[in-house]
Amino acid sequence: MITFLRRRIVSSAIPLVFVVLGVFVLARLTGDPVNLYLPLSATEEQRAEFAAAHGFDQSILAQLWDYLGQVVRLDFGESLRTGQPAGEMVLTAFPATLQLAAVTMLIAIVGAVLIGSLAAYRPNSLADRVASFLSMTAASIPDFWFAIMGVLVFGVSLDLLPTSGVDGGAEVWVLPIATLLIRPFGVLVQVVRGAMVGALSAPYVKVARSKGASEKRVVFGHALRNATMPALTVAGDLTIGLVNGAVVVETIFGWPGIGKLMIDSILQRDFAVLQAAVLLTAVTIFVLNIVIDICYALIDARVRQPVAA
Amino acid sequence: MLEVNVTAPPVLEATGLRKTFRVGRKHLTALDGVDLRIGRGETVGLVGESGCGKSTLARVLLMLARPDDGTVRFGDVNPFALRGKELLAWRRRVQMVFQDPYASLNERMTAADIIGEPWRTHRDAAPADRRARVRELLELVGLRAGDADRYPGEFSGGQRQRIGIARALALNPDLIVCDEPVSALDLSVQAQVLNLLAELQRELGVSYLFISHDLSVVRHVADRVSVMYLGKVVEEGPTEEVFDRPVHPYTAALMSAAPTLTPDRGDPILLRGEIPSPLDPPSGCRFRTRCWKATDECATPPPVVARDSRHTGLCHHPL
Amino acid sequence: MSEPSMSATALSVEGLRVDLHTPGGVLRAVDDVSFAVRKGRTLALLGESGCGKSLTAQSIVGLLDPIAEVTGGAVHIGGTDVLTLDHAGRRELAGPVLSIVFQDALTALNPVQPVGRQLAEPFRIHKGLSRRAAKAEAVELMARVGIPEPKARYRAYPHQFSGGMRQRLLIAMAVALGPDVLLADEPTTALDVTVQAQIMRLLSDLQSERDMAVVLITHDLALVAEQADDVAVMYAGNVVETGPVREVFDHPRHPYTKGLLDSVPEHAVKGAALPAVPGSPPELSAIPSGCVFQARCPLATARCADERPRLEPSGDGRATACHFTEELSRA
Amino acid sequence: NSEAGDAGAGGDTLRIVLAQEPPTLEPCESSLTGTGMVVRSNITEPLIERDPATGALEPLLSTGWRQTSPTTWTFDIRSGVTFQDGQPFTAEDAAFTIDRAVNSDLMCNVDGYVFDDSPLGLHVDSPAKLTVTTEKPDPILPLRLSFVEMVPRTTDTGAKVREPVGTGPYAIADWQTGVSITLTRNDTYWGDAPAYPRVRYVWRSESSVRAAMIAKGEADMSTGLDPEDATPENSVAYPNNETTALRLDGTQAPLDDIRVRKAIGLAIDRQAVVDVLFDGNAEPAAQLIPDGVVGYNDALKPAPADLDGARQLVREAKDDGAPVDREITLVARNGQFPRVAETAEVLQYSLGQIGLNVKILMTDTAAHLVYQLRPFPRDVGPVALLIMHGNQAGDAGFTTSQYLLSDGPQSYFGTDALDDMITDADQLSGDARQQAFADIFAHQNAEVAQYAYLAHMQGLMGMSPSVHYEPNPATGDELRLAEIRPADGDAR
Amino acid sequence: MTATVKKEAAAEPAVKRRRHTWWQLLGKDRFAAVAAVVLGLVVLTAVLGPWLIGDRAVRQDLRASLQPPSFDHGFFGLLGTDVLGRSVLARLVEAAGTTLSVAVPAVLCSLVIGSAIGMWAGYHGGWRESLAMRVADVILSFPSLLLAVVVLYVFAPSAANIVLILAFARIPIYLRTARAESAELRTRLFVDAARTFGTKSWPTIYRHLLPIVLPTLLTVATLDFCFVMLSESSLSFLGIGIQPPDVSWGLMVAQGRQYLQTAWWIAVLPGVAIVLTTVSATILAAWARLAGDPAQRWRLTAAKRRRGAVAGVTA
Ligand SMILES: Nc1ncnc2c1ncn2[C@@H]1O[C@H](COP(=O)(O)OP(=O)(O)OP(=O)(O)O)[C@@H](O)[C@H]1O
Ligand SMILES: Nc1ncnc2c1ncn2[C@@H]1O[C@H](COP(=O)(O)OP(=O)(O)OP(=O)(O)O)[C@@H](O)[C@H]1O
Ligand SMILES: [Mg+2]
Ligand SMILES: [Mg+2]
Ligand code: NI
Repeated sequence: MITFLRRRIVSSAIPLVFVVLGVFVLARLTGDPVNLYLPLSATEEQRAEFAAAHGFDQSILAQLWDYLGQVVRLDFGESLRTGQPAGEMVLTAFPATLQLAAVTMLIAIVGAVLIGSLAAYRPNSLADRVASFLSMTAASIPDFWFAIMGVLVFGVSLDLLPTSGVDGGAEVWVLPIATLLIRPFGVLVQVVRGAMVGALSAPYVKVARSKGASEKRVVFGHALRNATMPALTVAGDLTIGLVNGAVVVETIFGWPGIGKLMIDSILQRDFAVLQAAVLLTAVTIFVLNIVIDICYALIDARVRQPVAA
Repeated sequence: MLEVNVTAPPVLEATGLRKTFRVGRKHLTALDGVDLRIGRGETVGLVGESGCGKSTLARVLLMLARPDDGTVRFGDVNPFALRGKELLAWRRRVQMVFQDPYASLNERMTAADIIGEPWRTHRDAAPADRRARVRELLELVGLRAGDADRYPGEFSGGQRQRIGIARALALNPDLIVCDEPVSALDLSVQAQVLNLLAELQRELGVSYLFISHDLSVVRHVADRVSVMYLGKVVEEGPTEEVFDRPVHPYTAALMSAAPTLTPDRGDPILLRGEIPSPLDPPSGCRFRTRCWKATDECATPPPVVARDSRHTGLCHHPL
Repeated sequence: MSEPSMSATALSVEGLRVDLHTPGGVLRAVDDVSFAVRKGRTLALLGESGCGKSLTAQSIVGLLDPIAEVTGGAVHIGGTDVLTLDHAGRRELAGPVLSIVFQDALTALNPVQPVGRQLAEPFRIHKGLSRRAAKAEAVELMARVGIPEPKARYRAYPHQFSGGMRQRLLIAMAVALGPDVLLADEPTTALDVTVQAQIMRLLSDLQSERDMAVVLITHDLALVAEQADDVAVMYAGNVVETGPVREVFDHPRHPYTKGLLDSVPEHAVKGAALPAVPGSPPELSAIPSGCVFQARCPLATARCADERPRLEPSGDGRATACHFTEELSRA
Repeated sequence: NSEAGDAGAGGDTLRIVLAQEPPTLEPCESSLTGTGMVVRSNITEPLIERDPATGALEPLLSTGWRQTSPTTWTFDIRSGVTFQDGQPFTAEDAAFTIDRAVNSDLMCNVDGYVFDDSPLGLHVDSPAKLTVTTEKPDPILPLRLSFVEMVPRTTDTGAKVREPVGTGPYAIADWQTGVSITLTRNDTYWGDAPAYPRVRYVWRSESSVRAAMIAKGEADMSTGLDPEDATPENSVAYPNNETTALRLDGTQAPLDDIRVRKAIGLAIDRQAVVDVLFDGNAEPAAQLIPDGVVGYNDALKPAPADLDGARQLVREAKDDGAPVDREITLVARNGQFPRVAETAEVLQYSLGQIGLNVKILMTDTAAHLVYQLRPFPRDVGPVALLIMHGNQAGDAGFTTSQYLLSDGPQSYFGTDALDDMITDADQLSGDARQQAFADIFAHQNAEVAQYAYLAHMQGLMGMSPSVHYEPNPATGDELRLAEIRPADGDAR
Repeated sequence: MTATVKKEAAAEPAVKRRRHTWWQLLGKDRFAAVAAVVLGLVVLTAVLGPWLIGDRAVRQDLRASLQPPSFDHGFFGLLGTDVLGRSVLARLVEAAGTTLSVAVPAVLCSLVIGSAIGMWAGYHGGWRESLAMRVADVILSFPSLLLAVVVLYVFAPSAANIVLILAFARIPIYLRTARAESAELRTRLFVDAARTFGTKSWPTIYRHLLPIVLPTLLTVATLDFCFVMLSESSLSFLGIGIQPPDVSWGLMVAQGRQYLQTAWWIAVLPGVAIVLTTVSATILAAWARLAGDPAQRWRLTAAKRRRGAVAGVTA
């Protein structure tokens, strides 16, 4: 396990470098931030001065070299927009996103497993049709719609929930999570259903029934674990999507997360923050991938020990 | 098609094959210096305990696995050195019938697709001819032409196995490695299939490596037999010789354990103990942990005992 | 073998019919299968591959693929017709009363569960044992079927066992609760003879210990000869002959049985062609209305084409479905 | 956070929802809308303030000022004013602040925005008197200085500060990054105490959410609502000094033909756009500045749409060889104003109808700036840029130097005549100044036609019935908390 | 007993095994048939629609702004008008083409590229697998929005560029799914069998892996189809999506979002179009999954009562 982890971590480091390089170069392709940060009437000298102060006057390679040097010392530079250290800004914003993503995925996975299994139990039955139809509809509703309707209906008309914001009790979580949930939930229901249809017709399911196992035991004890692999892959991708930022939710509900920060820093050409944010999410995603690999190994021993005597 | 020298007597000659698998930190020696020789038009039986390496040997011969050591020669070519066209031409000469009729057929393909796949790879028969030839093959192995469009899932275990056999026959190979080809078949079909194999041998000079647990079948079809135990060939010789006058105690135990229709056979030799783990096999003679004749001497590598020039065994205490 | 209990019937199948709902229409794969097994005895179910043996076994345990459906007949175990039971009723029987070893050994174990857990499951389900107690039972069972170091292997996964070991685990699972009736569908096909001998010994032991009735499905006539008491020969979904093994083998009364016995390689001259029943069984979609074997039968007459012979008991514990039973039994 | 649950009754706390979180509260950045909204005249104060309605300059921290020579101005500093940290405010601080904002390397936004590059000379005559000298005569220096918010001497000169200390009626109590900013009433404030002891800012970028918060009672006031979210109950409209127009690149064919440029002006149905897209919250425009700004020409009236006339002009140009089929890029910025995309589509459609070939390019702010500022991008063909110009200073001089000079930073082209008029007008003051600039706008429309005007815009401020506030043209950039009181009038 | 009953059956020639054509299988599943019809209509609309509506989709009439759906304003007024007085119906029709011409190529590109690489990596294992997975990691952890902003600003927001970005960003999804399944399949015996008669890696992938992996990929693709349409909408929202006067459902939703309270039909109708299309695609994918799997196909052909059956569970 230790060697496995070590190998994974080492092999992840190289892509991480690519991500850093890619973001650095791409960010600079979006254009010069000088105009954004200097008043419209700024003179040539002022612009040059600004560029020099932030290193934009150097060649991109030189900038990159400097940046890498800083990153190695865990210095991510300063935000052009707020003047704060970029690393600090990113670290402040990240937990909010992470919490949201974690709770959402937890609910999505549990719910999708239950409903997906139910649907797969009798494929093409009415229950299956209804579950598939509803979950798909949920997945194809534009999230900003859902969010705004949620605010208007539950926040204003019914007056049940706060419209937005982060401080307050559990109720402030309801709408953001519901908004984030619909798509992963719909997708996962479909995936779990597909995998369960296969797993439930496997021979070992028959064997379990021949032992007199109850249907609950058959479905959740035997079939489900076999159906977890594809679901896990997809759940991983969905989680990555959420970690990369729930832009809509964060924007609409004023949730101070990394997605909004990233969008703002792209639109504001705030390179230092963008780079720090991407680096942090990339690291998180790599960790997540490793966790998923470990989950694979935990779920399926064949991954762990390919063959033994 | 590339014609390789067909006059040389052995179709296949394998010497000193070794194959180890890494299992965690350990090495599992599935084949430990196996020699095998199959002549043209000959059937060699391969028997042995389950897990002794028979399928692994078959996989190495088919180049599904690369041996760690040892050489394989077909005629005068070393298949592992072949590339491109030549390799494809060689592939056509050697085919395999797999042990597990459930896993070796793609559930999504119809019987016709499965049987016709070799032709697709080799761009052989025109699609129109293929159907006719598929029918022919299906009938050859005792299925019906109408089964061509059915999927493996709709066949019983035995019927599946026959599809596997038909597929192996599709390219008219020189050598077919049969890994338990008939164990899933009932006697009557088994008889049909064995007759078919024999007929092909007579007419086309096909050679077989015939892996089976059913000793009566091996005895019927094989010209020579090799007996394997834990990755080593412990006895080898002409079938009748080996069956009637075994050298190695394991061979004897095997023979006596086989059920027969005649009820009045002698008491079977009951082996004690478990099959040792191939991860750390016993030193010296590998059978010594279960052998009723074992002595301390058996902890050293056993000598080759030759009953006659063609019948040899590896044992300290030959019978 | 002549215990007093031998007369008690453990399992009787009467007129079992199974239909397959294939895309091409409804096919009758099993048609009028009847046989009975007494306590402590073994019945071998023989027959051409594809004749419906596995379907018969699966319909007895109620685990047919959804495509198949039992459309007639009765299966009595201890006085109840299990075909009429509801799901819960079946569950109660499955394990302690009736169990099955499936033909497809390599995939029948759940690949993601430790085998020990799977072995302990019957104890947990039916005896309500605690995890630990069930584990103890399972370990004992593993030892019983000859798995070395069962304690250590309890936590191992199926892929870590060889085919033979997996087959033994399946058998262990099936006999865990000492069922009254065990259906074994080709339990030793994947095994070499030494292991096969071990397993058969194990089955005999359990059988005499618990008075278990065994239905052994196999192609190995030699094994049948050694292991079984009675035999039922199937052909194209029908039972064509039943009776005590020795008698059937020595004096087959159905042309198919006779053909089958003739194909044994043991009897054949080495190198010569094996005598085989010519032709192949009828397609399920075109089962003839008369005798199912007529197309391949050397004795077939016009009568065979019109009238299907019923399985007629002939008084001596045997029964045959053939218009020529008389002639054959005299021969 | 104790305010957390305080979403209910309003009570002591005035709750304001902004469109965005201020990037910083540094006072020298207060010409940025996001920052100025919170900071200006609430946390810090300038020496002089401009009455947004009348444009008149009013004393604040400076009680009086006069021009003692063409390049020298003297300011009297109010006494008895203390900063929120207890230090007294003196001329020393004023000099420090101006020096920090204008002469330092901090690159403050005010620096480039209201001052040009020449340094200011600062001299503290006494704690109550400050003298400022300029290199060139600057008639509107006091106006410029109204953008400089006073901070104490102790403020960092090397870096911008995020949470400043000022003399204003409110002090920063708490800034939870990403969540909220809370201000508390400054009890040592020199002026009248404001009504609310506490103010809490939050931010939501969706207009409909801001409207929902007002409706629900989670917020008392909100900045900029979109027209469709605004109702008379939850909002008030106010002119915000912003003017929208198309800036036409007269250096590129076919826009180099004045007939084509004039045709574009004729093709736009301003009234319909105002009525339908802006829900009536705007005025059709005929010049770049609204009424109230020095230089406004009240003789210029927006022309009604005249498609036939426009077509005629285009046809004439075409007959003279102008390549009217050449694709013109209409560049607009997302979020520039509510319904900007629809506006662009209307413009495109109208111009299509008079025989021009227009393509829309919607951009983000940064990309828009590339088109907006010199040096203009090359190889992009003729561009019609949708601009929104806000003259917050109240003097046309700010507009003309940027938008009308032939080499103005935001001007495609001009004429020598216009340039001369602008240079001259800049030296004038009083009525002469007003008249000179009014002439300039008339001249531009008749002879240059770089701009096809759309509308003088209005802002929509979300406001719950429980508060009382009268927005003014500056409300889009600053929100004076001291002017807000509970609707029933009883301050707490 | 049955001898007489069977008589007529035997008289007939052996029943030919009936292979259902795809059409028949589709007919057996009413939901799938409806879904297919809906998709067909959408495609038809996309192809023929523009020709039917002329310039209605761009014709503005500010005096007819925000008319609710009604029968009073002729055919094109049926679904109301948008803020510029354009017929929502005409715009929906016009948008169908744009939407499909962005979403379909984007999904297809990422599907084809992602699955090909994924299956290749999974089939070969070893360094190819690691390489492919790490590349997927890089793409996944890249903010796709940044990519969008760059490509669209550097290379102008053309439909082709939008397709490019959407396709690129979704490649890892297919790559990872295909790889996971292929890695398991490569150990199957039938793959070995193909190797024994010399089938090269790509034909093996095509013949053996693809048919098994495809149903899963199709499910993912239909879900992605919806995702791509919504992403295109977000791009529109940022102003780097489809440029007016072209119109897509995503653009309509993004622009109409502001009118949710006042003029629901502007945003809701294109939303419904998206939902209908994706739900139909999913239903069809689920059907294809059954129809393409010989072990499950009977669920479509068997009697209604049996379709939902579960092995060993008495109904
Ligand atoms: N890929 C592999 N990795 C590790 N060990 C393997 C692998 N393949 C086979 N083995 C081991 O090699 C040994 C020989 O296996 P092989 O399949 O050749 O046996 P066999 O003689 O064919 O048995 P059977 O008669 O049961 O088919 C077994 O112990 C098996 O567990
Ligand atoms: N899912 C299915 N679809 C179509 N036909 C099927 C299906 N399952 C079984 N059959 C058919 O039913 C018949 C009986 O099958 P069954 O599995 O009972 O045979 P068997 O006697 O067990 O054969 P074997 O000894 O080869 O295992 C066969 O002809 C088979 O083709
Ligand atoms: Mg093997
Ligand atoms: Mg069977
Ligand atoms: Ni009965």
